[in-house]
Amino acid sequence: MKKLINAVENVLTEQLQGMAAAHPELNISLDPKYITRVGAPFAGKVAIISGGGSGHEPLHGGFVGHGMLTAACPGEVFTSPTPDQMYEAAKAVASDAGVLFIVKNYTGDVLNFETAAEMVHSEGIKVQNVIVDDDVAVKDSLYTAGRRGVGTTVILEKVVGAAAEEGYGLDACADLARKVNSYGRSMGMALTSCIVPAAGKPTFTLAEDEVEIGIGIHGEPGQYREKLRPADAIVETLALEILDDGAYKRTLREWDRENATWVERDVIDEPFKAGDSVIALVNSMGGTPVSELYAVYRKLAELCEARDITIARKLVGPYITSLEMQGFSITLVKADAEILKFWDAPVSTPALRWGV
Amino acid sequence: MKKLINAVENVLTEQLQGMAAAHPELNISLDPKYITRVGAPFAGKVAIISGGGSGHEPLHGGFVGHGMLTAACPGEVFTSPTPDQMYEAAKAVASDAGVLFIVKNYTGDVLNFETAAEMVHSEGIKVQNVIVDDDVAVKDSLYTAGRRGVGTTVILEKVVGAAAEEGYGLDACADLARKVNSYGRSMGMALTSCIVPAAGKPTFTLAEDEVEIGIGIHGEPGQYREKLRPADAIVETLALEILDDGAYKRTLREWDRENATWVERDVIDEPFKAGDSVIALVNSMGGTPVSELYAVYRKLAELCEARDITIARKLVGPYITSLEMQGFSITLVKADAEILKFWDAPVSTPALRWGV
Amino acid sequence: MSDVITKAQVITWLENCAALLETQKAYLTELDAAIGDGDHGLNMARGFGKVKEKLPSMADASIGSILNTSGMALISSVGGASGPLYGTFFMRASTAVQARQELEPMDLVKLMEQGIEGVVQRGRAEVGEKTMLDALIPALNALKSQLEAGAGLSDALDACVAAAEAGVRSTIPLVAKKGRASYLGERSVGHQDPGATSATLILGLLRDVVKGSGVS
Amino acid sequence: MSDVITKAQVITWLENCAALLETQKAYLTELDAAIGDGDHGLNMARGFGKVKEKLPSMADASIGSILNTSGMALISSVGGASGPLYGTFFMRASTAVQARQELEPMDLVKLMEQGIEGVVQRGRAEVGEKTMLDALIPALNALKSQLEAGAGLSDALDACVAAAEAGVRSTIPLVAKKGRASYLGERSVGHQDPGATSATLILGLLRDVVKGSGVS
Ligand SMILES: Nc1ncnc2c1ncn2[C@@H]1O[C@H](COP(=O)(O)OP(=O)(O)O)[C@@H](O)[C@H]1O
Ligand SMILES: Nc1ncnc2c1ncn2[C@@H]1O[C@H](COP(=O)(O)OP(=O)(O)O)[C@@H](O)[C@H]1O
Ligand SMILES: [Mg+2]
Ligand SMILES: [Mg+2]
Ligand SMILES: [Mg+2]
Ligand SMILES: [Mg+2]
Repeated sequence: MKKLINAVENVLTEQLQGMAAAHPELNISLDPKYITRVGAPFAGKVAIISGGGSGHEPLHGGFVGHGMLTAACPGEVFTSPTPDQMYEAAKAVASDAGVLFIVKNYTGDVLNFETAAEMVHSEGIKVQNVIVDDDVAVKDSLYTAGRRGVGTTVILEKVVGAAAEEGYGLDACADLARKVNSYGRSMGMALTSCIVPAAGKPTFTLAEDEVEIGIGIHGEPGQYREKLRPADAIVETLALEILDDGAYKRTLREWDRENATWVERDVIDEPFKAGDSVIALVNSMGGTPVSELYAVYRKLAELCEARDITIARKLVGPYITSLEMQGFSITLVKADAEILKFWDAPVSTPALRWGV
Repeated sequence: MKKLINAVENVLTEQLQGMAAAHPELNISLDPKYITRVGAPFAGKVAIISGGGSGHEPLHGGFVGHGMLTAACPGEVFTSPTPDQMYEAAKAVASDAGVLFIVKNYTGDVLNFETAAEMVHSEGIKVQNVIVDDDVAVKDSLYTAGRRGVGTTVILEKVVGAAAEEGYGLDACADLARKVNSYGRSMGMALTSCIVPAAGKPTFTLAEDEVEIGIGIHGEPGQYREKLRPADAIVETLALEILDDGAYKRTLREWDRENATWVERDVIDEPFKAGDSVIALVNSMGGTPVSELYAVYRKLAELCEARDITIARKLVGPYITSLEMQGFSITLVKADAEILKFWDAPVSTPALRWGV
Repeated sequence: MSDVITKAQVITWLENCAALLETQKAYLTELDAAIGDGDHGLNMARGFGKVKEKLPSMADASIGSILNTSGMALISSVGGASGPLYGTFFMRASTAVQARQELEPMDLVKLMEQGIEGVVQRGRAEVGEKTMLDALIPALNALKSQLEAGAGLSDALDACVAAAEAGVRSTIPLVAKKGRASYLGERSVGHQDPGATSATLILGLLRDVVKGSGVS
Repeated sequence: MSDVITKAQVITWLENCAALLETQKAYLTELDAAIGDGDHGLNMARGFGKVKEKLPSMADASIGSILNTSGMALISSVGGASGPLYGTFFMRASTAVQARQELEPMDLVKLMEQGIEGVVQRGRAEVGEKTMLDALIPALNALKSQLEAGAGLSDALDACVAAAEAGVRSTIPLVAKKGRASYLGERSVGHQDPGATSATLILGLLRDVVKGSGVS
């Protein structure tokens, strides 16, 4: 294992220390681990908190700042954070306007955030959870834990963070988050595996001419393995899975603040259709350089155009990664006027910055 | 070779097509290859043009835009561009205020830009070249082609681009560029090699426990090879080479516009000293994720602090890369008030954006 | 042995859990690597390590309070899917026994019932989906029906553990429908569920302590 | 053979350069891989390929114009260090012969003198620094002194090429002080310079054409 690390046990702590040194505009707690904006809580503004396993940087810590997240909770590498992290982060940044938890749909993340929501609620803080489940590589939700939360998370955090900055209340933020999730679909592939520092060896192995299609973001096995094909062919496979995905129906569990209980909500994501505008994210899994992402973007733009889908905004780079894995993912989020307005709003975080 | 490419011959063209599709604010010519800002020439403003081999993305094309480069000329992968590229780019973007060529110190780049300067001059366009030579891994200039141009280029392009935007004339821009170069030092290392698409195999091979110290940005051999050590120890080696580097003296060749001839200029870079403020760049060679860069930043900040050197601004990420190579480089540029002012000025390019 | 479980036995049981999960770390992690992300052993060892750290300060506390503190320690240190599930199990179990200093056999049934109810509420899984419930629910059913049929605690616990062990084996041919393993679909068949395995190890240690064969 | 070089011979020479550099691509690239970046063969083949493309349209042009066009083609297609150097060589050489339709022996000397002067001005290298100049300068000196001593063009060109070949071999023990190879310092010793090698191949083809042994 060749990595820029010292002792394996300290990887996460030392990376957070480096982040703290580089970003005085962030407060970083090491025990429990959470990252907050200096100056929080902000009176009257909903605090947006996200979190998940580490190894996906810049997600989520790199998105803490003006116009995006108020706090992030990093778990161990590829392991969901624990409820005390969300609980302490929420206590540190919650205003009267309450706290929105953005949760990627993995059993571990979902359950730990649910536990945290109960704890935060019992402190008298208004709290709401929303789930991101956008990975079309997972086909059904009847026989699985449901679609994983991947690239749409980045776009959701930007859009909802801007809405909170502008003064949207907790319910409005949650509704907007639900909409962005419902409008978003993603799919990813790997050219190489990655090495979790604590494991010290690659999570899986691919032959020199093999790729893995339909991966998540934890080096977990994908849908299938195949021979390396030209970039255009791979992009077409992923993009068409997204563009042609039918209506996706499942039940999500959300916190009912009134009754302090969990309720189930049936949710249907409608397919993309001609005439839609989208925000596109062409994302590196960590080890793929931006030059190759542009080759991906080229084909994606062509495919969208052929279906009369307009890419209104785009982001090309490493935003939700799997350590040093080579590969990419595509995310498309249907964008209406409200979403575009908040996408364009100023943001100032370590990984995303414009307008300020 | 596992890359997201189609045919090897089309790699560069297709990546540029993708860039063009993603960035309507750029004009991209494919023959000869150059990237310009839409709207150029800008009356009264010096046009800043850089270029070099491809494979270092986002350098330089990703830095074309408001407040940074007016044009960039990408050569083949790791090969300097040819003079007709600079010549056409200059003709496309030059205003009456003239053109500044930013040239990294490699024989190929230097000679091709010199040829281009003569061609551009003979078109009646005011042109000046400035050299970036900041790689402390190259010790002398008497017995070599001199220090290579590496990370300082990124900071120089930002600072001088902002000055041009604010209306600095050609001589003032050139003077500022010379100052930034003189104030900047860099050094890099590789954990892995990279594969030039046309070659199809790694440029060099490192054992699973070996790293290469003092590399340039083309996968060329470095100063020496050694066993992998903890990140802190590697960072210390690189940072101390930079921080403790003595005065560096050499002769640079610059265009004399008055006499339409080349003149030699003796240049001395003074060492860093206690009390200095710096802009720090912790750069990924392409395949190293930002999380590991933060571990590097942590130690770098500690070493700077111990020497009473203040990191006034910083940039952490992939900015001047060698394809998918894993590794990092450190750049420190002494920052005075003028440099900081232009560093903080608004910039809007594919790879660097703030304030707009 | 008598037919009650003392507070000292509860404490010994939890200590033994920490010790055994440490030695079984690699085994559980290997099971998880096959159909999950290969951290279940690490997660459980870390969690019960934290539980063990809390025990010395619990000498004067009630059994309910010990279980509650253990659950909180698990929740705040395990992470992943199993952390909130095991944590919830212990915290809910604690509400069934509250301030008690020793447990009657039927208290154990109530404790497990409430704990399992918490796991079901949190994880929304049911028997047959290849999770820890495939061990826990048959174990509870066996314990309860033996006691109701008049068996002693010791025999009832033997039946309970035997049912858990059968439950673990029953997970092998199952297709996972919950947790990470569910993404594998048919490819999860042929592998034993790690969470069901750790649950069975924990129940086995309870039986051993109650029967006096557990290390103190 | 007569003692002049005709325009047709110049064109044949350039065509032959394109053909030979294509076949020697791998060899030159291999030399460059040892102490540079392994592209010299690719660069030269690409460059002279472009020169060849221009030749048909040059049938009615002067020798000076042919050389100038060739130099420009090299400059705009080779890149790297060798592009502007070879390009400058040809463009400067063209100014020595201008509108001529055939060359006297001493024209060839002037042509090489001016070309080499251009290379030196652009690249600021001198003999002994392990560059193309280590072939070009001895070659020029041999050509000139032979002609001045009264030798015929054919013999003088034989001496010229022999000197270039000796010059190439002389680069092997040298430490590179210019170009990419200079970063290797002592590690550049023991390797033959690719640029000196390509220069020698090109001079050899000129000799062959003049002596009538070159393919037309
Ligand atoms: N919804 C669920 N209900 C009950 N148990 C579950 C559920 N999801 C997962 N599990 C259990 O959790 C175990 C995995 O735990 P662990 O590996 O520690 O967490 P993670 O899957 O987050 O890495 C599985 O073997 C299974 O027994
Ligand atoms: N300053 C110089 N003067 C003369 N020749 C040079 C100089 N620098 C390099 N060369 C020649 O250029 C050759 C390398 O050319 P090439 O590989 O095509 O370009 P690059 O080094 O840019 O990849 C060297 O072998 C050497 O002969
Ligand atoms: Mg896990
Ligand atoms: Mg080259
Ligand atoms: Mg697991
Ligand atoms: Mg070369």
